[in-house]
Amino acid sequence: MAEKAKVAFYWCASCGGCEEAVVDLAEDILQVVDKAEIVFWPVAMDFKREDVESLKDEEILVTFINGAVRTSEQEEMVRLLRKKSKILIAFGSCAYTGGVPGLANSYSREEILSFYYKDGDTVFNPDNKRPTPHFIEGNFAFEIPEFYERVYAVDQVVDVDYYIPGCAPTRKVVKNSIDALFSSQIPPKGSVLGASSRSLCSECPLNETKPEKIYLKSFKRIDKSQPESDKCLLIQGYPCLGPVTRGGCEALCVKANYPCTGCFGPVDGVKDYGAKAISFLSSIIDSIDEKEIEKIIDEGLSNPLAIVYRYSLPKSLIFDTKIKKNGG
Amino acid sequence: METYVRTIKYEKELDRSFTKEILSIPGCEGLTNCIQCGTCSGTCPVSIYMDYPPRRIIAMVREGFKDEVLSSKTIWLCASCYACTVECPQNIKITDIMYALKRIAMRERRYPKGFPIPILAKAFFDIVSNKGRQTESKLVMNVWLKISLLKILKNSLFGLKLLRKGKLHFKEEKIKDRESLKLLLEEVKK
Amino acid sequence: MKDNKFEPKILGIFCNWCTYLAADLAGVSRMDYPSNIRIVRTMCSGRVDPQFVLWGFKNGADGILIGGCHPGDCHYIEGNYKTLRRYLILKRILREMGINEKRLRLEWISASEGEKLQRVVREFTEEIRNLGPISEDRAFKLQLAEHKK
Amino acid sequence: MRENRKYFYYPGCSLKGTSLAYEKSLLAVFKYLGFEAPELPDWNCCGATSYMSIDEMSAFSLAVRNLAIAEKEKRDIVAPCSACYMVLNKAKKYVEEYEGVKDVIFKGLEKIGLKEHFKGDVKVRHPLDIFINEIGIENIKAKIKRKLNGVRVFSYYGCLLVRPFTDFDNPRYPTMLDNLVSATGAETIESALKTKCCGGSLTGTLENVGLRLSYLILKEAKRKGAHLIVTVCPLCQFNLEAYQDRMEKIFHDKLGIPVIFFTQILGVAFEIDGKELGFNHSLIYPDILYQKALV
Amino acid sequence: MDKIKGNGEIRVGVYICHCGTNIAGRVNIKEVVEFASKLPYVVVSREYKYMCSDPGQELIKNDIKELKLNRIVVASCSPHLHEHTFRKACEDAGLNPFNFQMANIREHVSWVTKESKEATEKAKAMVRAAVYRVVFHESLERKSQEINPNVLVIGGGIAGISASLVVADSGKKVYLVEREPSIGGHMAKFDKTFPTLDCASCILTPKMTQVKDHPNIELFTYSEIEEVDGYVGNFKVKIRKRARYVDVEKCVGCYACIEACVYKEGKFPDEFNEGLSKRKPIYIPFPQAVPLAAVIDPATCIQFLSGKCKRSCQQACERGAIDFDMRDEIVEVQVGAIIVATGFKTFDPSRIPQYGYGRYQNVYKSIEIERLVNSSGPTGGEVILRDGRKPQSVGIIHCVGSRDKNYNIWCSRVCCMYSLKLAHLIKERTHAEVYCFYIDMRTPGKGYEEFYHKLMEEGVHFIRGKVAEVTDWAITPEEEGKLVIRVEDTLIGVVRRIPVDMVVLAVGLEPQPDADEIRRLLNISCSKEGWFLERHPKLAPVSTFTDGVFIAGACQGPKDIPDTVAQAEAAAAEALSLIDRKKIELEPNTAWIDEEKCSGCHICIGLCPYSAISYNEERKIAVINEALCKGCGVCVAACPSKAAQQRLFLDDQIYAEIEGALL
Repeated sequence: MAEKAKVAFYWCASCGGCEEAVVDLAEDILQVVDKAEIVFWPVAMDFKREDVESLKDEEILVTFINGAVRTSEQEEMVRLLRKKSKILIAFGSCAYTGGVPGLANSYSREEILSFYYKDGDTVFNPDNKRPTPHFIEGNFAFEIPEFYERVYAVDQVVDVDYYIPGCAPTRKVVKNSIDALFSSQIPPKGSVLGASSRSLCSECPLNETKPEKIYLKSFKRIDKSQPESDKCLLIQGYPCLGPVTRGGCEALCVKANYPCTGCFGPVDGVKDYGAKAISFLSSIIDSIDEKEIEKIIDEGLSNPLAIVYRYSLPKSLIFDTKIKKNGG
Repeated sequence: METYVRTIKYEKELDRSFTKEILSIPGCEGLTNCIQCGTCSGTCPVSIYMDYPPRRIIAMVREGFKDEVLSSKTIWLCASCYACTVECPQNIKITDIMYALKRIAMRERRYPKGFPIPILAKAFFDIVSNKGRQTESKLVMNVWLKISLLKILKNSLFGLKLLRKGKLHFKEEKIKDRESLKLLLEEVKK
Repeated sequence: MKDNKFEPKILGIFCNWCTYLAADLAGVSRMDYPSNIRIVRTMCSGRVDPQFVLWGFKNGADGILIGGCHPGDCHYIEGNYKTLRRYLILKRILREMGINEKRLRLEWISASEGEKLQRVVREFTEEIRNLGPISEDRAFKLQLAEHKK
Repeated sequence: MRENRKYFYYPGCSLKGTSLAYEKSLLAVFKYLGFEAPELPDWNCCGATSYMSIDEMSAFSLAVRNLAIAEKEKRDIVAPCSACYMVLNKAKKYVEEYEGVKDVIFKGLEKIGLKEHFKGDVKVRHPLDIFINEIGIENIKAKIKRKLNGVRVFSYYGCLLVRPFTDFDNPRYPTMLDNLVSATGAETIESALKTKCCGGSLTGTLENVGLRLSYLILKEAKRKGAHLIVTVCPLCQFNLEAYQDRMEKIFHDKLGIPVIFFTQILGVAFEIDGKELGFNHSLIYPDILYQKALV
Repeated sequence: MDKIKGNGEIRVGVYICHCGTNIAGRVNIKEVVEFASKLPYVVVSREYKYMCSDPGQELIKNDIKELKLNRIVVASCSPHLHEHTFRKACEDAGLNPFNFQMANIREHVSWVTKESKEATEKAKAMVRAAVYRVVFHESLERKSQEINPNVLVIGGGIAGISASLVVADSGKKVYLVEREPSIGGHMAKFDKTFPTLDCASCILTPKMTQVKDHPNIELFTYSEIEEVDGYVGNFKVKIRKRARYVDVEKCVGCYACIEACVYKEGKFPDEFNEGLSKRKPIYIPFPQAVPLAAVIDPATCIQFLSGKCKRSCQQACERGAIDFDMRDEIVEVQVGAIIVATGFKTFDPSRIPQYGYGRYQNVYKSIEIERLVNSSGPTGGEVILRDGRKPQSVGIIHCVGSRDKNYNIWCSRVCCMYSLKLAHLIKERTHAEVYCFYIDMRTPGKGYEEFYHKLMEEGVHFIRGKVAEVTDWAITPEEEGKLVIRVEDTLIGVVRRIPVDMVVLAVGLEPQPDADEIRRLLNISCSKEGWFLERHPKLAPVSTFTDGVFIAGACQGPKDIPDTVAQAEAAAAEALSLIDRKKIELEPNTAWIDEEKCSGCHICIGLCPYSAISYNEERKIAVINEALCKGCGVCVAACPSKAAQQRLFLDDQIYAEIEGALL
């Protein structure tokens, strides 16, 4: 039997949910494990950076990276793993499209830091200290990674072979992806693994409940009202992003009576998820009066950015640029 | 043996810069649109006393007939009733153009000698510039003095009549804050 | 171009039936306006996908002018109302992204309004010129920011 | 935003001079109708027409000083003298319309600390406008005590009230004054001359020109059988009344037509005392208004 | 620029047009050609004096054959002008016409840019945009559509009548809709026509009768257009036939009902006679009316006002044509083309108070005089004042409401000539002194100037000057009781006062007050003055920007009868040539749904203004009926999963164009 394929996992700016997702694979993982040898997985096993550096280039078969890139350390690690891996996979929304951390791109670094170290209500920082890369306390010198001006999706830092969407990717999606990878004919580079090619409505049980034509006089907020459970959330007025979001999750949220927030990102061909989302949402507003339209938006879609770019701001056309070596 | 006046106009006698100057003055920009329809002259209550009707003045200004325009009585006869301005089919502010011409004529001292209107204007100007308000009795006196003592005598009865009816009085009108008025006028003169 | 004043790039996305024709009319009537604007034609302003706008900014437009038929006059009955709705949200999105929303403008200009087209293009170009290059807006600063080690 | 604006009364030089009657009657009528308009503090000459023929900018600045003072108090201006009314409005309009004018004038205002008070928000209005559009014909009718039936009035507008900046009446064929006068029960006469120029300042300078203009109007009034002429402008009133005997000599025509201010005829209809209405200043007394027959 | 999907090797040819000096005068052509030659996929880049000329097109055709070009870009004028020309050229050379893109560097560049340098830069950008775009173009099939052979003509004046007859004579069905109770329009009111002075009704009446008798013309009088639906070749039109309370089929115009009316005398202003005479509540507009049928005006008829009339008219009608219960009815017709001939309205001179219209009874509108001099008019052709006097002196004032920024800025084009005509007729009938007050005498037309000379010989006084005022203000004894015209005689340079008995105001022409409603119904455009906008002022004078809708006569701008008829027949010809194509090829810019992508989310369905999109239950996706799709692209912009796409306006094409324009 040939030597096992080497596999690595790494996390950048993420909540850890994606790591959980990997663990959740349970027996599925075993089947991976006996196919493969895990050479790097900081969250679960004790490896050091040196272990990776010691590997030959492209020695790792697959590396799964979750989380977005915001610090110099994350950038270094991602570049390093890229070098050592044959296949690099952006795992989960953050790695794929920037994810929730990516929303930070609607603030400058300075705004963020001064809020967390100065202006925030709960901040106590009398001598106004800020973390800096070379940080000296008494006669100790600390090296902490640099906090970049913005958040990057992994493919804005290094070349990515495949994407696995989801916050976090569901067990089914991960399984499909892995099957796809080890299947006879490997999918074309850059493709999104394990998910559907259509948007969520195609697999949503509530799609049936839609009327022929959809118009909305107002938008509801899920945190302010309770949707009926057996009726399409969009037609109830909740900005459900199912229509613009890649399917594959089997409408988990909707089944839980919660509108889709778009973690699977856009379907192929859509350049900017958020722009598409507002395009379809605004199109079905049922008013031709400017004032009234303004009102509908202000009441139901205030801070639209957070609604439509919840997982993909760094991949929005405006922000979709490759990182310069070592940050911006 | 009568003499014949040559009226031919040579291009070199025209002053195009004059036209440009007028065009640059607020209110005079419409000048070039004139279609010579004569509405201005027709509506003007005093055009019948003018040496050139307003229509011709416009035409002459447009073509740079500076001397004719500035020495014409027309501009002084304009009582600025704005009838022409309202009726002009090209919305040319003819009254404003007349004002502009008056000012230039004053500047260049081109108005007819002893012609009372510029004198009135001048007198009016001086009093207001100093006092901020007009005192009609004083104004009338100053003007008549400048024109001719005879006029004063001729009008003395008239004056008395007005005095008797309290239409004239010699109490001088003036504003309190003459300082700031002075400042204001100096500033805008710059 | 003129001295070394900042000359913005303006993208015009005009509907085929009103604003594009207004631009033709302005041409026929020789009404000059700043050459900064580059006009792209769609059949209806309702074809304008918000993605086009972001794509325009990404590709260096400092300002984008969408032109459609007057309300009620749309050649396709009500395409321009959809444009209006998208535009109104899009402006909010731009604001939150850190792009000056003034850089996007929607105007109703009918086929006969050559003067209006001239006026609007002049105004808009001047306005954007005063706003300065879009690279100065926060959204673009973020990605241009240099990180010194 | 402009609801229930307050007003300043801007007399202008004439109402302090030849036209005291106008001031008296106007204020009397305002008082009777309960319309408040204190005199504009330290007002100055509007920069009248002859001033404009020397130095336009100075003229504008004079006018705008008044406007600024009023705007400072958030009040509009009531200007009874047609010339003032026109000049003040013109200055306001030109400051709005012409950058060049604006810059100079604002420099001036800055010097005297009025710049920040002047946004061009102030309105300049004529009492006639106030009566018609603020107080309202109906309310005035209601307050009339003495009907002037049988009095034939030639309501004469002159030039500058209706031209060129008026927005409350048709500059080519105004009717507001006629409406107001007929409210008193008097009968008004239709005439093409109601907006013809009275000769203005020409009467004082080029008598033969000015007087003829005035004469034609008086002649037409007589021809149409008017008992008296009602005017809205000090200069018109003066030209038409003061020179009548002189005209009679020049044109060999019997005139003697009373020429009064519209505020005076209103006053009579309100039965305000003749003295308060300044009839003591009249050169030709309008007896007709007090004939028993009327009552 | 994005990589493009594999539709073979791309070979682009770019052609820059000088358009004489129109473009070359401002744009540095050499530079642009040079620039274009370096753009991706460009195989050849050429310039030519006039690309639209045959040699210009040959250039393209040859290159397509010789150099195997499969994409063409022409940078010249607006696509609205010549897109079809160049597509045709491509087609002739065997290249699918939709592999073509046009860059508008005339209307949008050379004509609107002062600086040559700026113009050149902008031209480059536009060319680059076109090249980037064309790369993504693909071959398309034109869809064709049956054309309904019927024609709708709106307006029954001389324009509508002429157009209808031309179309009907060619064997096509015409629906002629007129708002008034009779066709004939303004021309029916005239007595003579300039400059030939032939009698208007003598030449018009026969045409009106032809219309009535024509087997192919269906006449709707007293009717208005309610709704227009559909598009070129297939319009559905709803016509409201207003109740005239007299059955046109039964009525023979015997006047019996009118004589029988309880009103013994006419009591209400007669519209046709401009109020110079009175009519009864039931009336026939004029003796030559078509249809020759009575009409009841409910606003004045006692039966309608009180319901208590003894209806003597009804009893008097042997044929029982009168029906008080008649209601408006809506008729729907289908047509392939529409000719708009809604005409004009005359300027209302009471807007110019100083001319005294409405104040002085002897001040008339020209159109009133037309009735006065008309032998069938209220005075049997006698020119008399309202008090019955014959005028000794008449002043005709030109340009009333025209050439005046306070009213209408345009020249109404017919006033000078009809004033001359009226001057002649008045002089002929009254031997009065006639004065014409004009600003400029405009007589551009066959025999017009000659007519002017004739009038001068007849001794009409021509005074050049715009009249300042018309008053009853008498200064001298001989002015007493007259109307005094005050004007500067600008040729002499003095102001004159001219007392006359009668003043005629030569009122100008204005757009119909409801032109804007028609415009919306047909979705065509108006100039800012309110005249209907032609597709091109010179090259497409009767077409509009809406295919299948044509304009004729004064609704497009002031016009005299000869021009109107010429234009009407041109419009008819356009309509016929359209119809005779039997089929029209539609621009293939329709939208379609990519079934692989559509998730059946329903978003697009409600957005289509033509209900072209529906939901397919078993396949669970949206489907577009491309026959109904007009290609606005609203659904494409809204589709959240890029399933809806539009031909000729693919996302990738637009992205590329934007990129090219901005780069």
